[in-house]
Amino acid sequence: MLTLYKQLPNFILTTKLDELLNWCRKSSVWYMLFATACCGIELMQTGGPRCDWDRFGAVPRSTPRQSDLMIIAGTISYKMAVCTRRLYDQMPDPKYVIAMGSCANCGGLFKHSYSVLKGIDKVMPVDIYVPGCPPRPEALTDGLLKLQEKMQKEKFLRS
Amino acid sequence: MIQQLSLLFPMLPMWLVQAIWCGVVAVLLLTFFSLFAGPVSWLERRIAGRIMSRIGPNRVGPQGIIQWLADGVKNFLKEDLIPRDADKILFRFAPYPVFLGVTLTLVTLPFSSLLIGADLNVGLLYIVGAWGLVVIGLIAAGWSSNNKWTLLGGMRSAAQMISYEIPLVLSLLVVVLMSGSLSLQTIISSQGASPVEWFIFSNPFAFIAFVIFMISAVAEGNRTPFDLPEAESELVAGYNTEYSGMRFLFFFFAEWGNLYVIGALAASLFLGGWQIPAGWRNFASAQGPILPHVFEVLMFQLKTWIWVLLIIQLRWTLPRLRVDQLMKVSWKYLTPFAFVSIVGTGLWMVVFPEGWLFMKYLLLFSMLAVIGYFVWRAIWQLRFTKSKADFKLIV
Amino acid sequence: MIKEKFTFAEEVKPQAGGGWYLVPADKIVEVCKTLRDDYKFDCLSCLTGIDLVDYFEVVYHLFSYSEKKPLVLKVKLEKQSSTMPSVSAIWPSANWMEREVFDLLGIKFENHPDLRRIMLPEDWAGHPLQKSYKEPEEYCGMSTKR
Amino acid sequence: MDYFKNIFESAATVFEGLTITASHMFRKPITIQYPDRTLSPVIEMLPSRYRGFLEVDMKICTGCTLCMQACPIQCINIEIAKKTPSPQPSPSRGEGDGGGVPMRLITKFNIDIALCMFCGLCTEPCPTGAIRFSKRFENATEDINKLMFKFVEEGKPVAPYKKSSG
Amino acid sequence: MIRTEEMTISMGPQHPATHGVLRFIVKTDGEVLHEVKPDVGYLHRSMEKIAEKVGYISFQPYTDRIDYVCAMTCNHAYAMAVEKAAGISAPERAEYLRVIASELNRISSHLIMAGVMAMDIGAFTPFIHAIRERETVNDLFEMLCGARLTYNYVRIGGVSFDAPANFKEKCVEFLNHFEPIIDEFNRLISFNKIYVERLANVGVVSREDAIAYNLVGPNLRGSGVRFDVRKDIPYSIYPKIDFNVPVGIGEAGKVGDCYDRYMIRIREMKESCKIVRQALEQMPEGEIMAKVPRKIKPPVTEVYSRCESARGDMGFYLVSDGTDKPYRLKIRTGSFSAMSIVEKIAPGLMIADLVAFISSLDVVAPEVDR
Repeated sequence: MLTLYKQLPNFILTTKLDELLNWCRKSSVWYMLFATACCGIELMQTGGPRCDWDRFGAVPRSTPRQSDLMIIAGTISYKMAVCTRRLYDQMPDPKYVIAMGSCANCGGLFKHSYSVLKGIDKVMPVDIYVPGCPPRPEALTDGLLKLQEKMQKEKFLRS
Repeated sequence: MIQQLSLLFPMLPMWLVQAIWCGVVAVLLLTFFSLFAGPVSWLERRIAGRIMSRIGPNRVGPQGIIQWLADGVKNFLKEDLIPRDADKILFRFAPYPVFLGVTLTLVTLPFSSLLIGADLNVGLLYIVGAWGLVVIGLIAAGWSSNNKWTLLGGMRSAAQMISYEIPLVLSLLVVVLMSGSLSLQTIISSQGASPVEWFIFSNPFAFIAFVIFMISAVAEGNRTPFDLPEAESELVAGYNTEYSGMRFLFFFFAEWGNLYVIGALAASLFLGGWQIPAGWRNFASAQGPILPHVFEVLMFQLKTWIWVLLIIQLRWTLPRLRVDQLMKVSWKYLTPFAFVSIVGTGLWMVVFPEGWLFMKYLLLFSMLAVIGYFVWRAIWQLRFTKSKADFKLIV
Repeated sequence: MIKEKFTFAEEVKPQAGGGWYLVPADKIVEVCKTLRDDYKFDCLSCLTGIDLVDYFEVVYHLFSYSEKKPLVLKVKLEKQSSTMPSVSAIWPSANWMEREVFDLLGIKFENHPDLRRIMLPEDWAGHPLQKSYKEPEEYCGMSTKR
Repeated sequence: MDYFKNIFESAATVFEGLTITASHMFRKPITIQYPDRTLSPVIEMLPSRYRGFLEVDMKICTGCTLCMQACPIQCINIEIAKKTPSPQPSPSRGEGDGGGVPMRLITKFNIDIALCMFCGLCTEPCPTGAIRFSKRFENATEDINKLMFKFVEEGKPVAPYKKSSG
Repeated sequence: MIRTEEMTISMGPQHPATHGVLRFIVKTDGEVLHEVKPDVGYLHRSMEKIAEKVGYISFQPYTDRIDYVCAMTCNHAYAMAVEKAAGISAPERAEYLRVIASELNRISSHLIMAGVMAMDIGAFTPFIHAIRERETVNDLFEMLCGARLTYNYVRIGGVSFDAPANFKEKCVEFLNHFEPIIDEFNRLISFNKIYVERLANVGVVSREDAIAYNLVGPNLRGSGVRFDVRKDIPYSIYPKIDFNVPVGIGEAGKVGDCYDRYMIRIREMKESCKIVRQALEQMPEGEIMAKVPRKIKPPVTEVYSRCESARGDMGFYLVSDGTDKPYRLKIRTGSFSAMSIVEKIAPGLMIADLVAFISSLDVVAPEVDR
């Protein structure tokens, strides 16, 4: 063990602590009840019995204050983009965003529309893009699992 | 409890033993209380899952047992966020009376004949007083977060708590009338071990008092038919809209803690708390001095958990009342019946000084009949939809 | 039956589809009031604005629930003046429909209770459904190109 | 009077509700535990017509760009390069160059899955059924460029498939 | 003297009770509302401008997004409008497949409505039971046309896929499973005293108001007007199928209150089950797509065709100018006018009633804002 000690950087203790903290944050992601369009219906289905997000500890919260994941489920028009940005600012700090569906990824099928924001990454930093129109509940769960892996690798204590 | 302890440590002065004992009780209750809220929230999410034919948390740890630990630590790591123009002091102060109000009531709960924080002779009055603290916290939370939704939530909780305190206290009066004292230990010891001697079956009016107690206690604990203060679908999240992270968890602890206190009160006041039948008692005391207490604690927990599970199930079945209907139920239905039950019990005790055995058995069997019909009806529901609910993928 | 009541409304019967009545802009309120009261057309089911490059056209689809009969009225408007009296006093459902036509086509309706944009944000420039509409490059900080 | 009727009614209906929720306690949950605890991976459970991500079989793609025109939001872009046969080895198809006839080569065939709306309008006009829906649906990524599916590598253009006249 | 001051609340675009993104600027005095001003347009996706840019055939997938909860009827309505303009008629079997698909979609749309209404009143379990039943309907659609929510199943002149072999008996299996579930849903929530108390005599819409504000579908029938496009302006194969149309009779209180509108939708689900069964029996064999040129160019006409969607009669007013792109396409939806009546009915309600009233109107954001 001693030899190992020299090579590994000295914060081996913190990675263990980091890992524990990240594990806790990863396994209880509370997502915000924010559904604009068709992807909102699929978001309801993911909360439903067949593909149940409660298994991963993900509970829908209605206030931005208590949620740490914002799923952009549906089309964001310019009029709505201003409100979405304000909601994102109201969320307490370690917060994440999943862009669900083509409309949130890059404007999707409303490419020709004059009133639809072409992709939510123009307004807020996006962590995971989930393709699909609307993505299956299982595809969204795959997005959540990828987000959890990303949370697991974060260096929480020294960020 | 203090006398036995002072015999154990004769050399220490009396006041020191008292101080140590209070310290131990405080630490025990606080840890018990905060450790209790987590597993119950996991249990509630599992039961809710089962009721909605889905599975609750089962990924975090074996069968999701440590889901609550993850929730707690995550909330602990959240940013400590106070709205800019919120009333800072009041905002920080609000969660503590709510948490305190519910923790204090644990002191006088009789877990067994000896195991009690402090057997005050004004036990019941103390519990109702401590519960009053919760209202201050909710109104402070509602007012201080400078958000219109929380203001509405705070006002609603004030109206609800106060107007349901009256039927609650009146139904407790019935118990005090029958047992003659406010201290919980004497209330329990004046009830016998077998169901017939419990207060709930002693006369029909006490049965009504029990029903009123349960309804108003559920309202006092902000549980579902009456969860208007944090109505999810109307006022975004009621009084705790602006709270995040650890502060929100204090409200969370208070809600689950209330659940346990309601169950414990119902068990000790109406269902003869830790009374165990004589047969068990002398069998246990033959084994050793500790065993009877263990049996008593187990009996008390069993009775408490029946009500905790019922209230949890209530949450996932009933819709929410409107504010004016809430008031109507309290003032027009619960309070008059509470008065009727007090007068009735008084007259009953005058007419039948030692209680009318036939009526006790009648009430007992009617309660058993209701439970039997409940089970039969549940099985009938199952067969009615031919348990097609697990109608898997058609493909 | 409407012909003899209103001499000025000339009937148009194209070869395919139902016919409609062309009503001059200033007479529309009077026509609609009598249609509602005497001929029991108690519901304005659809109000559409069309931009035909050199003039606007506003189409009223009426429907009577008692006789289950539809009726179509049309009003022609020059591009420059593009204002006409509002029928929201007769049918309350016209209130929102007129606001939408104003918002997307720019036709102003006189004595309308509150004529303001319904679909687009208040500070939006231009009326999108006009054929001559150019999309703005960016809207308050968000570029409209992907 | 209706004062007691209210009480009896609410008691009866609350009782009824509780029995229904109690009966649900004995029913098996219908959750399909997606990532790993399922009988068979979810992809096998999907019906044959399920519209997952688009996939293109370059061996039978004739390069007719009908699908590109059919797509309402132009998320398929194909580039066909006209190349006169040059001495370098013939392209991967390995067919004979057939003299001086200029060869059509598909140099780029990208489908932007982030933009696609899975409507199926592109699969209908395709003469050989090269473009069709796979049943894959999992592709959540952290950067959006990974969602641009490239069916022809940069360097190696692919010769379009000549439908046999028979 | 106590001076009470009015409080202006913005039930903003992100609020659990507003279905999707609708906003209400509410002036309240404590709990009682004085004035409600709906502010819509947060999901305006300019469907009509896109129709002019994209063309007839390519606009078909957009019709799913007009009302994504009941997408099949929008497909059907749009295809009917273009067929009427271009003079194409779909074969018999395609009409049957369209009616079966739209009735199944009506069931899943009413399920969402009943579930969300129960959730807005406070009971979360019925919402999850409705979602569970909706999953099984999604499986049927996945089998039929490959997608769960945005089907793009109907084509102009017919249908894109034929029903797979085991579709018929899977449908019947679902219907046999579903009917007792509706009764259980009713016993759990519809007859619950608190639920009835919360909905009776709340947001009463009189018969004249319903017609004047151009309410349609279950909202109109809730106020006692017996009008259903499938019966009064018959289209497709509805004349061949017998079903009755539930009308509001004021079971728990006055005619036209929230409870009536809710119970109508529950009864309509049963009717739709009956329709699907009959349609499955009578479905003839035959091809599913009429001969349609690759580029559809209807002559210069204008057409107003109406079709009964889950939220009332959905009208497509199509002005065509001979090219393969519509000159002007106006989509008239039920939710748009349903939202306009909130302003008239809301004063005097309490906040909890406003939430119940909005969900009883079954308003969906994209239908309001198109």
